[in-house]
Amino acid sequence: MRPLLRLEGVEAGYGAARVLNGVSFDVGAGEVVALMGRNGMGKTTLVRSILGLAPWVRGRILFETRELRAQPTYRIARAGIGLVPEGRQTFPNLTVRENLTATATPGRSGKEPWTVERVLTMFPQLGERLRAMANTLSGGEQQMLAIGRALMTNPTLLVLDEATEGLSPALRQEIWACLAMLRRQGQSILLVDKHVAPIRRIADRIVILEKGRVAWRGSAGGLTDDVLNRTLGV
Amino acid sequence: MSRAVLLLAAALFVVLLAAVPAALLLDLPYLLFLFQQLAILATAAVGLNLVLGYAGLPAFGHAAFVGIGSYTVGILATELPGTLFTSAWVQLPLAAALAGLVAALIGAVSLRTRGVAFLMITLAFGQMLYFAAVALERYGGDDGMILVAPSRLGEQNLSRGVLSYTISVAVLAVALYVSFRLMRSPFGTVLRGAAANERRMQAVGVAVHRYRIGAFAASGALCGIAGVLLANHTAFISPATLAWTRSVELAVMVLLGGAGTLFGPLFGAAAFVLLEEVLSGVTEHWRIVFGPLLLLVVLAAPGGIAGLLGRQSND
Amino acid sequence: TRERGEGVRIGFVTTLTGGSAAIGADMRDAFELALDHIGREMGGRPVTVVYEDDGQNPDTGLQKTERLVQRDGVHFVTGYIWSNVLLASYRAGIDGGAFVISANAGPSELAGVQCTPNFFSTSWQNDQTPMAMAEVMNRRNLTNVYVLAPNYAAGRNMAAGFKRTFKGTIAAEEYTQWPDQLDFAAELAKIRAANPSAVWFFFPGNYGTQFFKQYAQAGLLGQIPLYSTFSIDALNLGQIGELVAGSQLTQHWGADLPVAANKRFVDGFRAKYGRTPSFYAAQSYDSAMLIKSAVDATRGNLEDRDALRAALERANFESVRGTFRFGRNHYPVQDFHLFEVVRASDGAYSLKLGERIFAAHADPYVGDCPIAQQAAR
Amino acid sequence: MTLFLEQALNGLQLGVLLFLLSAGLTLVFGIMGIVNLAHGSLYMLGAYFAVTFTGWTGSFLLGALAALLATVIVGIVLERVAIRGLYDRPHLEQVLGTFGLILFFNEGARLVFGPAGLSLAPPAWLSGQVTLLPGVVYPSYRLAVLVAGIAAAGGMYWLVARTRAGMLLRAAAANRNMAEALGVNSRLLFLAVFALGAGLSGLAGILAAPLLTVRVGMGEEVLLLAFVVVVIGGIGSIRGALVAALLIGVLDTLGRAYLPGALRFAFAGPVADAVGPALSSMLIYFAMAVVLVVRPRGLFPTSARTDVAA
Amino acid sequence: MRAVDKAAVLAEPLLVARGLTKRYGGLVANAGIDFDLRPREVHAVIGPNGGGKTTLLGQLMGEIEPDAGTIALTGADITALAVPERVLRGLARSYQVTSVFPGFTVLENVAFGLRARRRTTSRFWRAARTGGELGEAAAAILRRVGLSGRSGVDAAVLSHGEQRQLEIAIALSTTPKVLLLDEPLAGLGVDEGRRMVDLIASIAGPIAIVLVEHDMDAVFALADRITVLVDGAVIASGAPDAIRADPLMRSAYLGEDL
Ligand SMILES: Nc1ncnc2c1ncn2[C@@H]1O[C@H](COP(=O)(O)OP(=O)(O)OP(=O)(O)O)[C@@H](O)[C@H]1O
Ligand SMILES: Nc1ncnc2c1ncn2[C@@H]1O[C@H](COP(=O)(O)OP(=O)(O)OP(=O)(O)O)[C@@H](O)[C@H]1O
Ligand SMILES: [Mg+2]
Ligand SMILES: [Mg+2]
Repeated sequence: MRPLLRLEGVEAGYGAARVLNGVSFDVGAGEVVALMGRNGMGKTTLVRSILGLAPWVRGRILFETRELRAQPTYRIARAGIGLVPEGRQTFPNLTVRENLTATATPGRSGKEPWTVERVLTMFPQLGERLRAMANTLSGGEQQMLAIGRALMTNPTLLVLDEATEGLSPALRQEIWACLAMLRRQGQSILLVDKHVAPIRRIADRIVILEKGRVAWRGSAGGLTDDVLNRTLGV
Repeated sequence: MSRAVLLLAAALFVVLLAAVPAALLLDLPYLLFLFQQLAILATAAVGLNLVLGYAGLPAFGHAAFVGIGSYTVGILATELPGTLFTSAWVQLPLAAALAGLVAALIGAVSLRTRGVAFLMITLAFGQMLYFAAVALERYGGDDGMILVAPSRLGEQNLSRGVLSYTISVAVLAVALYVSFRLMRSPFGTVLRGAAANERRMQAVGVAVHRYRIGAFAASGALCGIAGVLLANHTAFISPATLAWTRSVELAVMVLLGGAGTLFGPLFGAAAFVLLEEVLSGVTEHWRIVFGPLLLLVVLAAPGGIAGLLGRQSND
Repeated sequence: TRERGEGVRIGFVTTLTGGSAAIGADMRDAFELALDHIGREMGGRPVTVVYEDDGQNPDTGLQKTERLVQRDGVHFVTGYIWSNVLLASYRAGIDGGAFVISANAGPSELAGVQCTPNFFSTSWQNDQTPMAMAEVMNRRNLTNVYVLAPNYAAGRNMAAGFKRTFKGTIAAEEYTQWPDQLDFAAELAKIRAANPSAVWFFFPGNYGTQFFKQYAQAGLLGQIPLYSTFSIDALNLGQIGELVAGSQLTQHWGADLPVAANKRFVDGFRAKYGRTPSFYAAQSYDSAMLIKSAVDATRGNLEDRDALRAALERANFESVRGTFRFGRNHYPVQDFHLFEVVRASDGAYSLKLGERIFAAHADPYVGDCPIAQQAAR
Repeated sequence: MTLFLEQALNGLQLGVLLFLLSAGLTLVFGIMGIVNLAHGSLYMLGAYFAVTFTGWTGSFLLGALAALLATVIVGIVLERVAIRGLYDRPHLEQVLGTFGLILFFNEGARLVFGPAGLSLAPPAWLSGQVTLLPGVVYPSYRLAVLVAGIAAAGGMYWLVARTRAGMLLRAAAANRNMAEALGVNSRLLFLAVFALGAGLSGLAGILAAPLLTVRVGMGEEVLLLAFVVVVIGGIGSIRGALVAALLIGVLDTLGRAYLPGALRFAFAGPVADAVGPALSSMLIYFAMAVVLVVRPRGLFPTSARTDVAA
Repeated sequence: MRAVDKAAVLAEPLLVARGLTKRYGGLVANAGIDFDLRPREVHAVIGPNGGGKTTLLGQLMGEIEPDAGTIALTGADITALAVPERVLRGLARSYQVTSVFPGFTVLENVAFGLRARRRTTSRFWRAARTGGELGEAAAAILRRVGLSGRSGVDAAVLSHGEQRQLEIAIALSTTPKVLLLDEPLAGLGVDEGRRMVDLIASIAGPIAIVLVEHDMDAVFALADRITVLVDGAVIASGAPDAIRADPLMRSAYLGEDL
């Protein structure tokens, strides 16, 4: 299978500080890859590197057939990458509906496109608050909004950075169910999360980062307690 | 604080002091006039920096506090000539107290707002004081007034000459020292910490508002003192001293030198005054060079001159 | 300690930037023309002039004056458009050992009790020109006049001068914000409502232009006659000539005053700069000539200040306004004339000299001035 | 009564002019977060261009159109050269940088257009007066300004509040990186908005040119007023800017019309004459201070919550 | 019945809220909440997103002004007190989103609270020292949260987990009697989360804690009592086991991955 996203020896950092020390892995089309690691190991930096948001990046990042590095962020996004960023980052001065529609892009053929209605069936709670400014939402509501917003760009590759953070257990489960459903529909996903059990259930492959390097990589089945203990301290 | 910053500050003071013998020996009275103006403006900028730089509050009405200092001298000289009230020993503390008090009041009201609204409300208060000065018909109204009696200092006075010059430089040094003490004291760290995270500062039990009003008062008082010196220096007091463009110029000095750094205001005032002097000597169109120069500083050297000379940890 | 080299050094403080820069430019150009005419020489010495911009700001004017006397060691400081700039600066000039010669600003302060030996004016005292205008209006038996002036010292002086002489009733007095009033709509509406028989006003330079335009747009132009002072001059006539054609004003000088010195000045100015000089320019030209007359009289001796002062007081030069002498307070005693805006055959507008309103008129403050006139030597 | 009506109309007209000025400012300053002191310079340039181009073309409409275009082009160049570098900077640094721009534009205008003030006549078909009501005669040009301003206000409101471009703009202004990460070309967007703001400011200058003397420094006179309007209205709120502009226009005009008279009741003539204009100048600043004290975030604040947002 | 209840409560608890109400337009974020915290207790507040938990903490802390209701701390009414005054009476909180002092070292971050507590923040002439007794106190707090090695580092460059630890340290620096924690585990990895649970357990006891958290493992590990907020109202309150057993809870909030 031709990889959708390919990282080759990616290095990145802030100022002089290097955070990523040569990371390589692929995300295949239709595949769900989970990125794990302790705090501060570089997961978010990696996500930012893909989207051209890290201050500096070296190495190769290929999406479909395009080299992403040195492209402006908006082009990367328009190439079909939808981001749910760490820390939600909803647009505070837009209403919930505007947050969803402002950056929405029409769906690519072959998949059921995401619309406001479809997002609301997943997060009915947002429906009650469609006209509220995003900055009045609770933390969890903002998280839902961030997910909905990324889906509304109908991305080829959905990238979620700690998308279940701050969600209630029930809602968290719904998110996992939704991701599982997306996977069944052939959506490619790169996700960063700390919840081992659901990741085991839905990820095809898992990459674990440690100090900016890939410490372990393999199929979900191969993620033994031993590995977990060694890399995540679980 | 970086070495380069210290060196430059020391060099500036050496130049300020060396100007006295130089002016006397080489017969360059204008040098003293110019440098005294620099020292006075730098003192006001040091005052403004307490609020604008350290406390991170974009105050744009500080020319009014300088004006309060100036009008204090002017009005006392007109109303109570020959009394105790024309003594510098009375006028300086009185002007400082008055300007500090008005600053505290304005601060207390303005601090209800944040950010750009704060900027505008301080500017609005500055404008109100400006128009109040214009309405002082008895003291020249829009025309301003000539200072008939400079502040007395024993047998001498603050109007002109080496004594007045030396005092202005000394006041600048004291202002810098006060700023230094204030800002590394617990009070100062609270101000800087509140600039970094106001809500958190409240939540560790500090009533930020009060400290900021205190900073306003101190800053207004320094500006008031600068105003006393300025009135004596120019022997003329007019509403133009309180104009909003003056407030902006003061802020530009602070920012040009490096807001929130000890010596930034000094550097900024020096750069501003000297550049204006030199460039305007070359061409009357000097602003066409000076303006883009300011822009360039912002684009190329965030943190102003002090920033250019090396980042310092927190002051 | 101010003797440095041979030449006569003159400082010229005026407004070269901002909204009123045109006035400053006119004054500077006239001063340069005067220097051309006198061969850049006074009393056998070369003349150097340093022009400084006051930005229409008293503080800046003071600083520049300070710079002129202290750094450049000038013997004379002249220029000064604005009363407040002059008031801020003249002490510094005099204390710095220079003679201060205002070429425009004429505040009442320096004409009365505060008059001072080393200050001279080649223009007029603020009250005089409006007094002449009031005299004209008296002669026409106008009553119920609306008075309008900006709220700053010159504006108040002018209004005071007008009211001192005007005998009719005053419909209303209005003082507008200065210097930043954008719009006169509120005042114009009030004028329309008051329906006076005439309006007298003073708005200098650009403000005058603005007022005339809005007056015309409000449809008042044909309805209520306008009498103005210092609001129409060679600088704005090109812009508003059409609006103010036929309108009358008083002035101490006009480009068509039939005086030999004036012809030389006006022709020279037109030839050199391709435009008609304003009264600001005329005063500036005169100030150069005045200085020359004094330096010539002392044969270039700049040290004998009493002699210089006495020579200045004699004003022994050919003024562009004809006869010219100083009063005790060192303000001119001069004629005032009526002028009318006319359209020439080439379509350009100009000021045409009319009758003389005042002859050898002295300002009303001169009596308060304690200076005793020195005996003419 | 008719006088009051006329004064109120004068106030509205001034308000509309102020709105045009502050509409551009609200876009650039309220929404994009740029404190652009040089906003007034664009107003000045618009006026200068209008005089120049009307002179060249002989037609006010053509001249105005060309002037608008020219101001927009200046805006575009300005954004690329200077403003772009200021987006991610603290407000204070923006103040410093754009203060430099004021100096540059003022001096540049003086060099290019000369030191003398310039004047522009309104087109012949607008130089008369209309009788609105018996006894209320109003200059047609001022009426035209009123109409043009209201049209621009409507357009702006529609653009920012109702269109996707407006949404994207607000999104990008709040969080540029995030907007980019969702496919928004924020550079282009900001450029377009800045140009639009410049155009609005230029339009205000063009419309004001026949009323005023066009001269260096006219920008700073109105800059403060425009900032006052934006802040009173609530930063970033078009609706707020409209309401505040009208409020300030009416307040200023009525203050000038009635305050001195009212003061004369209370004080002796000369005192009232001196205090009146000063007090009416102070009036709008006083109004702003009062509004901000009562409603620290302006009349139409955009609400905010800080305890959970990153 | 109610009066008796109230009397009993007033005698005992540290923190008592009665009828706390907060509306935003039509939305009722807190609808007449009665809440209390007893000495030595960890009282968890859970509930779906938007249930009103953060709003409740905000009102307890004084950052959000209640539309109705009263709050008392150790028997004294504090409803009208501003945030700093409440802090000086023993309240402290952490935030859902990390809220530290960037640009200041970790040690200085903690020193702010210590000085406020010692009421030395208004000293304006002597230098603010971070040595001596104050330094030792700060070091002790940093040791407690596991940040000893990082005391000289700028808080802005700490990793997310470390910032969460610092967040707790800052809250502890005011020597609170009552600590309000808003999702202290948010953003922490499994390992770091576990350490945070240990940390909270270690400070609990002398300090009574209100814990808002979505991580149920942590909640059940730490809580002595649990209150459930849904749509701004308390729908259940009681011992952890009772809450866990509540079938309504399971379906409505906890989901199945318990
Ligand atoms: N803006 C920044 N400037 C400097 N250093 C940074 C910045 N952002 C992150 N870092 C550092 O980069 C390293 C990696 O951070 P990153 O956010 O990528 O980690 P992470 O794996 O996503 O952690 P977490 O699970 O806490 O989100 C950390 O050591 C962090 O301190
Ligand atoms: N300033 C505000 N303006 C309008 N609505 C608000 C405001 N603050 C909170 N709300 C609303 O009040 C409700 C409760 O918010 P709160 O933050 O207390 O929830 P929470 O229980 O902490 O949720 P989460 O678990 O997601 O953090 C939410 O629906 C939120 O949108
Ligand atoms: Mg991360
Ligand atoms: Mg919450």
